[in-house]
Amino acid sequence: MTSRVLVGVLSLALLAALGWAVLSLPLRPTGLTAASLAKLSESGVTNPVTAVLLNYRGYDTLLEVGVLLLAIVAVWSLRRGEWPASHLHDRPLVMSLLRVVLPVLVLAAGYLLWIGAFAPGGAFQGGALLGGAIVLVMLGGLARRVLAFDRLLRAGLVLGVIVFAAVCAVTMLLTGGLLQFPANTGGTWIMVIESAALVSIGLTLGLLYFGGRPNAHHA
Amino acid sequence: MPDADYRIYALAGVALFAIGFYSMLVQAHLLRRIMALNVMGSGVFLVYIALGAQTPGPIPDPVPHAMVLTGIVVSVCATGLALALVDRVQAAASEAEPGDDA
Amino acid sequence: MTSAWAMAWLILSPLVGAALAFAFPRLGRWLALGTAGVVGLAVVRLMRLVFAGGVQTHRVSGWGAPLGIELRADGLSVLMLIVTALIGVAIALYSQRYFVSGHDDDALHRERYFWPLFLFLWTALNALYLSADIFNLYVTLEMLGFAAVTLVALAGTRAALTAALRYVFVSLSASLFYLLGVGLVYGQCGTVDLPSLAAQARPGPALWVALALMTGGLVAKAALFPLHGWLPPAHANAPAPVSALLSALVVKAPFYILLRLWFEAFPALMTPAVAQVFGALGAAAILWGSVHALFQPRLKLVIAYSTVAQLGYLFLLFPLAAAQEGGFMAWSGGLMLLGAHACAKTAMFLTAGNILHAAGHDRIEDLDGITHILPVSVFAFGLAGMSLIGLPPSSGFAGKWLLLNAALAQGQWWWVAVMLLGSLLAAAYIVRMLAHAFTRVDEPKTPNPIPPVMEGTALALALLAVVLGFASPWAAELLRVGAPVVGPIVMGGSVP
Amino acid sequence: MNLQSPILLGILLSSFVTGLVIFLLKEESHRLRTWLNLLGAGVKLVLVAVLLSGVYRGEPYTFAIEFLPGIPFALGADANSVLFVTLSSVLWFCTTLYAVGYLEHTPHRSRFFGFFSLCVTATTGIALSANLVTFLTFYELLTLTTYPLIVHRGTREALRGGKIYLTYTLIGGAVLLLAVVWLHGLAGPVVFKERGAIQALVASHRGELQVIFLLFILGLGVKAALVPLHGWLPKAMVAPAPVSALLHAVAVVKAGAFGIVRIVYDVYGVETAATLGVLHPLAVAAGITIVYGSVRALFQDELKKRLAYSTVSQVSYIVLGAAILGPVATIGGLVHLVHQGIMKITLFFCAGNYAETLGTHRVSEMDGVGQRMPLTTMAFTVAALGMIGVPPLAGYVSKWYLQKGAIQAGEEWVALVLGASSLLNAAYFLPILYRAWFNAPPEHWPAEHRVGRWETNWMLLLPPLVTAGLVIYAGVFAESSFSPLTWAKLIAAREYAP
Repeated sequence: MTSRVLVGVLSLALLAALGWAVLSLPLRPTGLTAASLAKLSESGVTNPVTAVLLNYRGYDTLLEVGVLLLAIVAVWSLRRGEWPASHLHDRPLVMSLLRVVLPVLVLAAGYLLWIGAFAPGGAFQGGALLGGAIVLVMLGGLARRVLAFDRLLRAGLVLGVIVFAAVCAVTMLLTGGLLQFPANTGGTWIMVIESAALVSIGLTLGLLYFGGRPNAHHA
Repeated sequence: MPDADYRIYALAGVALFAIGFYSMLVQAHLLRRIMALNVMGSGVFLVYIALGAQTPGPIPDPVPHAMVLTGIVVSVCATGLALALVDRVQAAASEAEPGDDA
Repeated sequence: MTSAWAMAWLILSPLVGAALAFAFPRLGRWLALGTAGVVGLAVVRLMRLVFAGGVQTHRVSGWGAPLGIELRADGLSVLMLIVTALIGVAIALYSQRYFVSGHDDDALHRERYFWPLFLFLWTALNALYLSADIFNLYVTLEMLGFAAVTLVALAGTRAALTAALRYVFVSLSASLFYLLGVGLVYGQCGTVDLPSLAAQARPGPALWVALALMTGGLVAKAALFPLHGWLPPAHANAPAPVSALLSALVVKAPFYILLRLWFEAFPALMTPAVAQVFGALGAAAILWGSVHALFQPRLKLVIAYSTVAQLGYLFLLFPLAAAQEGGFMAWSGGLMLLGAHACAKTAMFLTAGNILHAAGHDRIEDLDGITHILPVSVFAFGLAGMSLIGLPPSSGFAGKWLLLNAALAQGQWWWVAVMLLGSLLAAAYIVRMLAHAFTRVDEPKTPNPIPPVMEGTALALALLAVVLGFASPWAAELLRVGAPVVGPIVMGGSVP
Repeated sequence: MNLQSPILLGILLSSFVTGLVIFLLKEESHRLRTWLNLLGAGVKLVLVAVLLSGVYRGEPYTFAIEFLPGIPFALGADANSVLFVTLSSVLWFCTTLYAVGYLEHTPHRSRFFGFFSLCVTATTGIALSANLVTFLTFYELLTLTTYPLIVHRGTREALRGGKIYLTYTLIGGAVLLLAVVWLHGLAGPVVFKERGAIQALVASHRGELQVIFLLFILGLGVKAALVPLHGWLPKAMVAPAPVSALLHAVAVVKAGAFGIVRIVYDVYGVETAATLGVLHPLAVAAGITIVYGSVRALFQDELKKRLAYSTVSQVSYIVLGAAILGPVATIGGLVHLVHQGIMKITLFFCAGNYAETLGTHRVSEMDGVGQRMPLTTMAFTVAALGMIGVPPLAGYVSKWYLQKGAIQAGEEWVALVLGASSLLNAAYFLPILYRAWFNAPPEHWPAEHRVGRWETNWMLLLPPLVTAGLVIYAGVFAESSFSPLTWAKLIAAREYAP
């Protein structure tokens, strides 16, 4: 009990300090809005957030795609995924629902990917949808169908990192700079990266939900 | 919008952070502690968004937004990892973890 | 190879290696060896460039700070990269045999997942030491933390899993503290570029709190007393090569970021009081860790607590390098100590691994006569211990020599006392192990045969920990490149 | 790095490489190991002989590589180094031969002889160090390499002895390190230099220099077994006899004494030290140690213990010589560095022979050993009489010079100390000689086993006879052109301003 009180006091102190700090922040933060908008035309996309993500700070995103892959590696190394298999002929509704929803989700994911260049959206948003689609499939009891192709899954999971790295290498050969795209080709490269990332992100999120390595002989 | 605005969100953010921190320390149940971590994270993201909100022009500062996107992805991974680990630990421990109210 | 390419190789080759090692599990060990080779070459190249052309900067995507991210390699970065490469290569070799010792499914599983995780760890470290952007550092920190935690859990024992769980909560919440700090810094200064922060930074509530948050998080990750509680169980229960990675490299990364923050980004906030507090915590860590190491029943626990103590020495760098006179001596001394500890501690954990492998346990009381079974490993342990105690001519001695010189030059004699006491305590817990090793046993147990490479790597690193003492002038020259502190490297008036 | 420097390196490597190779040898390869040992010792002897003549002609020997920033790892050879290096390499040769015979058919000989060689490497390194940091390096290496020798038997008692030894020496080492660092802070890199290297600082840093000197003495006094820092020495007696010989005559104790000589003469400079007023306290400490050691020796029944306390007493003669201002006392101290070595090693060899051949460990068991082992006992007698200071043996020479030097320096009390010590020496050695020669031997010894044609294994017999011969030579031919005394005079001539 005393520990709770202690922690409470500690947290309040933390809160006080944080509040003090926040209130002392400048009213008009000298952010990077102006800079990022100024360079937007050169970035190859018109959506500033995407420009930051894939161009200005594209290097963050490279590592982030790595973190995603690492997460799935970690989870797979930690435990076997278990999933109660159910027989679909018990649940016709689910199947018909999936028939409708899955294509829509995939399509929407693709759309978000494409629109990301101009408006809010992008690989992560699209990937989230894709992941959602996979989750649905699993809820539908089709986990085994998804997890049957171990090789394919692994390939899809590493696709993002591999393509991203490849783009790094190629553009570096062209321009001599890491993630430095040749003039006016930014959009293309970004699209290549994002498409690959979309697949990996979608798979990763979906399989994180499954929460473990696919079990070869899993009931 | 009025000058003080964005700081209110920031204050809300740090409040979330402190709340999350508190329960991360006091909660015994591992699932709750993971949720507490997520609350802390959301607080941090809110602060970032708030910082992005206050700019001269009509368009918010995209840099913190992008950072938040990165942060969110990382925290999703963190949550997945933590959950898997917790489950593995509980599987290893024959008896249920203390405070387990399943 | 330009510095840009060298940096790219350093970051991309382990990353791609990790991805491929996951996609093609059978190739893991070979990919690790290949990566080790590439990284080694790239590090050497980068070192040459830094010696020749001073600090190397690369603007990723060609924007440059503050909008873009910059990679930066000065003497400190290169030193850290070299240490990482040395240990990385050693672990890549050692693990070739370590992880196939058992042939059951679990052993296979561990072997399959060790390689990608190990390569992710290496990616994170290389990226971390090259980054000059405090938000980018957050991403690398998380990658590092995930890999480290999972590697601990890889042991699969209940103890290891519990330790990993504790570790993951510390690591994740610490990261969030750091991230919030970064946010506040951005709000205050409008940039996250490390070198240009010093110019923007005006001491005020926001920065003080921001720095406090980041420091708190990093100190927890670096297991500085009193936030060291998670370290001993994690380091002691992980598989031997993982323990080595954690003790030698992982805990050094947050310490490195602390140096960058306090000495380069916000020197204005580095008041004597702050420096003394760091030093006091370091001193407490030295004494606390050493004393606990003395009473641990298991060898790996001894080594883990010794890590707690040795990390304390690193934090003595703050009060000693912050002072004007002899600042650079302390700076290079502390960082040499870091390298020395990395080699020595790796050698020790690998030795412990060999002992576990050969004897089936690491209970010190039952290690009587282990010299007859593993002479090479015990010899390696002794050499590593020599460097840990700080006996000449080891690299540990070189580091302590410079720290002691600086402390006496600045009249901060209390750190001198702590350092000498720490050395004696280190001697005590190392001799405790050696005494058992030398004890005569009438019927030596027949050990499990141990692959030569496992004893060889341990011995090689131990020898390195000793002979690197002779490299100290070279290290000082390297650290001089872009060092945030100034001053001579030799003390004392010359005598007629 | 000039042409002579390879010799310095060679002197170190001759035993270092030997040691490393021996580690790799199989336990069984007995003959090969023996030959390697003797070869290494032989090569070292030859090189040392070359060095000796070179230094006598005044040739410079230097070797340096980069070590710490601004401080090289430097070897050199001045008269002082040669005195010590000659002693240690000659005695090492004898001890190696002795150890081979002594350890026959015991386990872990590769380990033993490996560390044995490293131990001597460290000792010669101490002798040849050209600056303080190099000296410190070898000094600590000596500590480490002797530990495995002391605990070699692996018994509980041996391990306890080793633990005590390390506790003393490592703490001493830490104090020494502090002194070295501190002095470097004041003076910059300190290079050994005849008549001292820090005169320039006396005016400005008098107080600090005094404290540093005290720290030096405390640090080095542990190995030199100055009272009250001597506690480890009797405990370390659990080691095998050859190791005891090494500890007492060749390596450890000598390293401490030699270190004090270095500090007084080549770091501070004896005249400078005198002006700092640090010599007199040192002399007093030495005097106390001399008397205390002798008194304790009187009451030891275990032979090795008695010899150990005798060492405590005798080594302080060297310190005493260094602590008294004036060339004559200096000569006395330095020459005793050699004389104590050859006398004490003889005694330990003999003690080992008694223990090995007859199983007698205690003085009270030594009745009539002279009749059973005449040659050994003769050697023992020579050395013991030398210790007492009976002319014309080695010990007499040292004591005579110390006596004279003390009188010259106006320190009459030293004369009393020396007189008392000599009486005590007689009191604890003569009874042994009496028992050995004139008492009737028991009908059977505690644990007798015959080996070889002579009274014992020839490898055990030869070394003490040789060293006993040296004891006589060093006394009788003290004034000859090739004797420890002559060399000591040479050093003294260089250490005092003309």
